[in-house]
Amino acid sequence: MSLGLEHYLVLSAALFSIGLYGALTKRSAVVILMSIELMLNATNIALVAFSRYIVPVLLTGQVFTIFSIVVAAAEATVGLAIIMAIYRSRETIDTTKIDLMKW
Amino acid sequence: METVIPNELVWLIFLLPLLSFAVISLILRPFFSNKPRLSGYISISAIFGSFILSIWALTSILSAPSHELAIPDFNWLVIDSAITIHLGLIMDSLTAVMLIVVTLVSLMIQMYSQGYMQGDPSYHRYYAYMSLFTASMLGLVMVDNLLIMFVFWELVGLCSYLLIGFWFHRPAAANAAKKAFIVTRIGDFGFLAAILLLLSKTGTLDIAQLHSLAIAGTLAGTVLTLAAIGIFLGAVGKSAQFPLHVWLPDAMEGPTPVSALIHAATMVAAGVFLVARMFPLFEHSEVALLTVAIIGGLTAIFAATMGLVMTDIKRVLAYSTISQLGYMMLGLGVGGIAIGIFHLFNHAFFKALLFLGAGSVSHATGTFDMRQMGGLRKVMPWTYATFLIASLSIAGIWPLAGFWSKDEILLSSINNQPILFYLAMVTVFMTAFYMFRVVFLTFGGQYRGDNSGSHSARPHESPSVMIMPMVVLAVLAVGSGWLNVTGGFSQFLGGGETRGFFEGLFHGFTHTLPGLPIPLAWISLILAGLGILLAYAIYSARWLSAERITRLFAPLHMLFSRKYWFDELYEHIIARIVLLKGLFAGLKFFDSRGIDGAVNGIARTTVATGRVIRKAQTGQLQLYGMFIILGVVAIILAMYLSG
Amino acid sequence: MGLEIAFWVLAVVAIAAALAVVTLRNVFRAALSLILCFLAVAGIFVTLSADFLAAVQILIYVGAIAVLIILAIMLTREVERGSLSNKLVVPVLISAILFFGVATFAMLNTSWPVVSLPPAEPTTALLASKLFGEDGFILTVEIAAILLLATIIGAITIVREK
Amino acid sequence: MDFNYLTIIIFLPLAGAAIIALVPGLSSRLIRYVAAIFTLVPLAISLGLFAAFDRSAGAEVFQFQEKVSWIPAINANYHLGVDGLSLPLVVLMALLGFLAVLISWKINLRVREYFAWLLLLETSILGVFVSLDLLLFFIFWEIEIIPMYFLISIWGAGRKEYSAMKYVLYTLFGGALILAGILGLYFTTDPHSLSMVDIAQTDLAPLVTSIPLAAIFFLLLAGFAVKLPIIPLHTWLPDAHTDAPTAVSVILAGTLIKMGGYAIIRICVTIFPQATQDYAPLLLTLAAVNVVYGAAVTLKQTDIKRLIAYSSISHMGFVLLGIFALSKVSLVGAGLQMFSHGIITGLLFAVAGIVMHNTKERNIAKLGGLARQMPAIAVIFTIAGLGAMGVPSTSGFTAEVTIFLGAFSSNVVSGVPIFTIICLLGILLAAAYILWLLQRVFFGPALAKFNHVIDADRLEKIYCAIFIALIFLVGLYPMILTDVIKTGIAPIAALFGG
Amino acid sequence: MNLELLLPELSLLITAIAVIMLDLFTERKGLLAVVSIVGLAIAAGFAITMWGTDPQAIFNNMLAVDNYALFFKLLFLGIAVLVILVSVDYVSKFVHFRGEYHALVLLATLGMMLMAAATDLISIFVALELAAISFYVLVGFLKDKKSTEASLKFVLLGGIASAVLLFGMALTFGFTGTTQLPEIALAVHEMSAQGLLSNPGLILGIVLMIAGFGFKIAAVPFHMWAPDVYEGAPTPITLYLSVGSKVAGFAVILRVFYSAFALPETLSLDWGMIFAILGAIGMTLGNVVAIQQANIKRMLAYSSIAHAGYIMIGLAAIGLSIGLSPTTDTLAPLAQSSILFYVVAFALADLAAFISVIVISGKLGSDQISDYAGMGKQAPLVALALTLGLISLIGLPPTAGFIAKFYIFSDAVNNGLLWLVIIAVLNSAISAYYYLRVVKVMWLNEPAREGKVPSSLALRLALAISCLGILLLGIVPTIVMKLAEMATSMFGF
Repeated sequence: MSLGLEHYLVLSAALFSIGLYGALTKRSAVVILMSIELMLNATNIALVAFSRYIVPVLLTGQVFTIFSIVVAAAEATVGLAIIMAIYRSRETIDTTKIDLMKW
Repeated sequence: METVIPNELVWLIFLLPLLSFAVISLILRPFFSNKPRLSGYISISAIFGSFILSIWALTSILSAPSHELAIPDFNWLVIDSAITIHLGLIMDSLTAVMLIVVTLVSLMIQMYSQGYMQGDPSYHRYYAYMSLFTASMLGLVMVDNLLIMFVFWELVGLCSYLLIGFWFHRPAAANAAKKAFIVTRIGDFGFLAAILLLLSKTGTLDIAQLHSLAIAGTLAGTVLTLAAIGIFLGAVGKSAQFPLHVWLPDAMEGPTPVSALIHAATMVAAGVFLVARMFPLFEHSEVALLTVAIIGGLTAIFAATMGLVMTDIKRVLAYSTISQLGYMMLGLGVGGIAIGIFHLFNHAFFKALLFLGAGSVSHATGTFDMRQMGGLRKVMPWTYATFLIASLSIAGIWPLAGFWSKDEILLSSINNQPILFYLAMVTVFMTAFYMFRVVFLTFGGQYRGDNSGSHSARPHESPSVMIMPMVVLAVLAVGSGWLNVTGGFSQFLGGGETRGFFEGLFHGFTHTLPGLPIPLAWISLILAGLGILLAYAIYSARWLSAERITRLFAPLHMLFSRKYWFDELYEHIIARIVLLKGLFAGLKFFDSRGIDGAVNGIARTTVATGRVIRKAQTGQLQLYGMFIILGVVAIILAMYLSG
Repeated sequence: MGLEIAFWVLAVVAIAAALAVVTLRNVFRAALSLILCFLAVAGIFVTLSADFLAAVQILIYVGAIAVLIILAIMLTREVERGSLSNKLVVPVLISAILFFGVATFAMLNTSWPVVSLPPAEPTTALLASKLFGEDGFILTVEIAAILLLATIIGAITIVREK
Repeated sequence: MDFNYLTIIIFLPLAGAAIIALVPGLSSRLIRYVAAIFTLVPLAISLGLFAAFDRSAGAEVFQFQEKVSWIPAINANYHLGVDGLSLPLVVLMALLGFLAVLISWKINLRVREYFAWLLLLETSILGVFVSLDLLLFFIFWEIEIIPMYFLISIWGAGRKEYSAMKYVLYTLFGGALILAGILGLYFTTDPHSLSMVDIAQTDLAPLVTSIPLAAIFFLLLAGFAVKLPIIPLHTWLPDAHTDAPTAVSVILAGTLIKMGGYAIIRICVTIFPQATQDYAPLLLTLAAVNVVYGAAVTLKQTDIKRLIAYSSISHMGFVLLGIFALSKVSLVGAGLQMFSHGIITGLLFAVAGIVMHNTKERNIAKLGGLARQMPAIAVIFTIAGLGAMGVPSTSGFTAEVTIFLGAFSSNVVSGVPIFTIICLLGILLAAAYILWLLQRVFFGPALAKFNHVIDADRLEKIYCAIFIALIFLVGLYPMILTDVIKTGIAPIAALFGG
Repeated sequence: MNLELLLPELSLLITAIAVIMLDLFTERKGLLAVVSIVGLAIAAGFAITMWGTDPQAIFNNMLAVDNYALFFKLLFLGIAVLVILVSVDYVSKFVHFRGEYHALVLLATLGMMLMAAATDLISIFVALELAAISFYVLVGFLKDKKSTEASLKFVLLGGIASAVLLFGMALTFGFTGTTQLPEIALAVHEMSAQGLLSNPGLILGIVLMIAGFGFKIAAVPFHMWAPDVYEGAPTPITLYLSVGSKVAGFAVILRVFYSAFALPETLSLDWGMIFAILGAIGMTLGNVVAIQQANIKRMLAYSSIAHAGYIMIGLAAIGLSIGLSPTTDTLAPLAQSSILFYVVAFALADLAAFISVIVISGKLGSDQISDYAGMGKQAPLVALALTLGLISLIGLPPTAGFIAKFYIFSDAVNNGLLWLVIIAVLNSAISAYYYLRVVKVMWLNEPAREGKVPSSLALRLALAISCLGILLLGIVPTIVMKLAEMATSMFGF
């Protein structure tokens, strides 16, 4: 089986799932943010792969990816800023302890 | 009075007392409360007017062809072609007789009440109710439509309720009133059911039309029987027949004139009247007619047994009334309208008189307990004399009124229902016994009452305003029976043959019926005489000790004096235990715990569900994230599982 | 063939690095693994003939995002505390595996409309015209710019003291 | 047509409510007078309409119609009109609205709000009776919830908040089903219509979509059954009645629950004759259960208002019997019974309210002998009680007997005589509980603790007299109503060959 | 370039920048609100002039200018005006960042407006993120514990949701080879011959997009962020999230699913059923849990989850209506305007409720329902407004909420969703329980403290507008219905 779209897709799914796992299990807000970046990266792989195999000359997927990267950067920035703010008010960024509001 | 009574005046017979009721309750009571006498005068004048008009109506009917006047009617409830209920009057011989009875007795009793009720704080109310009752009773006997009759039927019941409970502050009176209403309503249930049945099968409730349908045979079979029995059930309730007799003795809690009018002479007789009114229906249903006769005959003896042992004078009279009503039913069942109604007619006078006498006695002694009386013959001669006449009359002593009608009933029953005849004969004996037990206990011997009691005055004769009506009634108790000596009364009511006055006077003593050794009149007279004699022996001459006899027949005495435990059965076992504490309490429990419990349970479950679900919202953001993914996976899986 | 080898190597590196990100207890090392993963992904982009994207990936992810993250780690003293897991490890693991299974199943069982055209190369000029050309994504670029504006305003607002 | 009488009748109370609520600085006294005036005028107009109503055989069924396009997108119209069925109920509501103001005269707590809500309540109930558009009907049906909630929960007694909420939730659940039913009905018609008049004249059977007609019928019926109430959907009623302020109890018993009966006739029976006929035995069974079960439970009540409330359930069973016996006479009887029960039970609640207000006692076991201390009240209560137990010459008798006569003779539904006979038991039991109540409360020896209790005052006597006069008017001359009601019933009965 | 068609957006952008600039130069911070409102009004003015013109696609089919988009744009602009009005008191408590606050509100509005107009997955994604980023910051604006916690939860979960959405978009793109909605529709339609369900990739993509968008609209089970974030956020922002962000989410969903995934009809049936079930679960869960809430903002959060469920009935009805009666050649014009009407009605009711909460809580310093005792006495008009808002949320006449429910339920019944409607109507009955509890506390309980509740002119104005709107829509709904119908019938792409 030669290298094809499916390989990339499965890779993408695997990375996505790993990121997901990280995002949902790690206590540190920063690590969660890192995991989310992983997920976005995984998606980017899928987008580029589709771009390569399905619309090889149009590059739509690559354009999409560029925007995705921009968004990822923006989210990371805002996310980290918020983490800073929360650290300032609570001295911790352990998400399991950030549960003032519940029920 | 040659001219026929005008229609408007016929209506007036019924409207006069009604008007009196309205005037008393709407004008006199609110605005003239310090002049109670006025209401008595108004009421009496009204009933007097009705009485005069009734006589005019009677003479008109006597001279009318087929003894009937046609009165145009009004629409009461008309719904297109689906239903038409007219408010109209039927003016025939039966009505005429009843009118006379009602107006006359009512007149007498209302006059008597002026004395009896003197000084009662609710004098206005008393006369208002009396007028309303008289109006309703007159309406009952006059209307030509079964449904409207039911209206008045209920109204007299209502008045009965109000008057029994007249002294509502006494729990016993309030209880008795309620009991009377509810028990008679059980009977009314049958009456109403019969009305529904008749309307649905015939489309009419007009009495004359129903008669002709029954006579023509259009209305027949099961429907007819069921309808007749339903109607009779109404009569059973109203006339206190077995097994719905229990309310009447308790009804004696009302003022005595009320007992005389409503619970002796008129309202309780309405049941008999009803059967008579609807007689063609009964006539064409053997089962129904037999039922009437059997229930009547049984009630007659059954009630008499209880009358034997009562110590309260009014209760004796109450059982006597039940017993006599049973006679009337028996008369209707075995002999027809004329015989039953004739006894009703006579009974109204002598029984009213008996009650008035009892009232007079209690007026003097302040009690109805015969053990507290005695020796009143000397201080109350008028009362004694009239009471004695009435007692002789009810005992069936020739030639007083009671003799005639009772003999006719016996005569008819021997032909049709021999068993009932023998029961009736026993009843004759008992009647004479318990009536004279009352006479001897009350008027004979020495006064046993307590002079120092609340009723401080010594026993004294009642005022003339009370005595006069009693005298009038006494005359009637003697003479009312003579109306049919010639058979004229029966003829008027559409039955029987006529004979000469003197022939009629001794007819019963000269004709021996097949199966009997001697003429019937002798037998009944002898039995009555024996009864009187026994009473004399025990209660006056004291040849026999009452106590010893009581001991001798202890179980029977117990049975009678506890009224066969019917009150206990109805009130305690059925009403209180089975229904109120059992079934109804069960239903209430089901309602509050079952249905409402389910409702609250659902509400609580919803709230509890919320309480559980919100626990998922732990505040842990990663859990929230997990639900996003699980949601996705679940949707995909669900889609694939459902295809 | 070289492409395949490159893919496999890069894929393994990417997955390993990703696993390291989510398993390492040392946050700082996890961040370094993340950079490694980003680099591997950049390599993957190269295998997909997306050279410009690979550059962007390195510039933005490694150059900007990762640096920011490391900065945040320093500032929040996360290194001392280490990267611990919460109580949801098992259910999340199951969920992730389920998701991976579902996604893989879906991807492998779909007939993607693959065309066997050679990819356009080099992509830089093409992308430029795509992004900024008359019939391209110029509007979206503008929106992205506004997005960044909002990000800057927001980040400043949030980070500065009250 | 030249004058929008019905609109004025409905919205005058609303205007009164707005004035009371929004004009600042009104004194309590003035508020009462405003409320009285804004209910008296609709009463006068409604009586005028009653007099002017064309009763002749060939007359239009719906009269005084008003129709304005309202939401064209869904073909909803502002469509009002009254027929013989609704007109008496409109009069009744207008009357009770006015009397409720009089009954509430002594309310001193938050007077402004109280009368505003009371008037709003009147508007909504009147609206239900005159709406000929399903959406409009439903809107009025639902609006009533809010004032009821406030009236019970603020001015009530006992567990008033629980009762108010229970009332609201029950009504909303009922309303929910009605809404679903109305929608189902709306989409069954083609072109889609919300007009009760048009839909009633359409044969729906050929138009059936995926929703069977019987399902729509039951959705609507279940919703209306909550209001009537039909057992087992009744448990809100005793609680609401028990804890509501007197005037609200009067309106609740008088007209609010009639909305259920009215709607069943107007919508369920008229629009779904086939389903009605098919399921009539079921409904008749429920009617019998309502009557007997309701009366049986009534007998065990110890709270004076709760007892009357349960008696209402029993009496509504008669309405149900009258409706689903499906004969013309029984339907007319049902209409009559709704009116009659309104005035009788209205009066019962009004007097019970006075008793409770004056004695500060509502437990029947603790009351007694009051006939001495409050003779006028005793007389009034007795008369109302007589009406409730169906004593002739009161409207209660006339109405019930009409239902019985009609139901027993109905040839539309088989087996109906049996149900009728069972329902007759209700009258018997009614006598038992009413007499028991009278005896326990008014008769027997006078109790010293009530020696200072005052009798009804002049105002109370006046409004009670109005009730009593009506009870006897309808009882003695029922045709004053039946002549009107039958014009409304005739086309409905015709659906069943009557 | 059709820049004139972007005038509303451009004027909003310019206003946002102007506000920040102004903030640097003026000490009269009150001006910021005025400028913002003027900017919004200008944008609205431009939008109104475009109403009714033929739909156009601009910027290489990135955006549509059609009545549908304009309808939502105007709605967002209107809501934004009210949000800024009600923020006046709130913002005055900040020392810094007032300009940023207003700018971010405006940018969020811009993002939502673009969401409503976007017709390309890429522009949708970017616009959505623009709104999202603005909201992340706004939620954390107070910088206290609750606010930052809310913000953190929002940003992290929002990130996950974005990734999920992006993954779904990627799969859709992969399956169709395009990101433009009309072309996706064509591709999907063409490929339907091969059996759509045998291609789980697309299905997964759609489901992931549902999840991503579902996060925005707080659809169960993607809703769990909502209560926490609503509670922690500054109340005007909570309000904006509830009535703005959510509505924008619906605007996108409606456009995406209607223009891209309508045919083949089995597909419509599928997503119709998904929305039906999610809606049923959502409304039930939202209502049942709302009963338990003691904090009014949290309660309103659950209430808005429930309302998302009701709105999804409309989506389900659309899916089923296409699925049950497909038109073969062209898509039938979107018949259902009920969703649009519903979101307007919901927005008005929620506005009234939240604005009242802002007023009352501003005085009390507490969001606990029990502290609302006696508000009927202390602030009768505000309490009345809150009551009206809650009644409208219950869906009782004569309020907008009633007509909206009637309208949306009628669509559902028309498409065989009677069961769903029955669940929904029963749910609205349940909801009465907790809404009325607030009413009860306000009107029945005695106040704990004495004193009047002050409210600024701006708040009163905002409150009056929303209350009037509720009644207007409840009694004469025709105007808005007409607009909604125009919006859906002029549905461009």
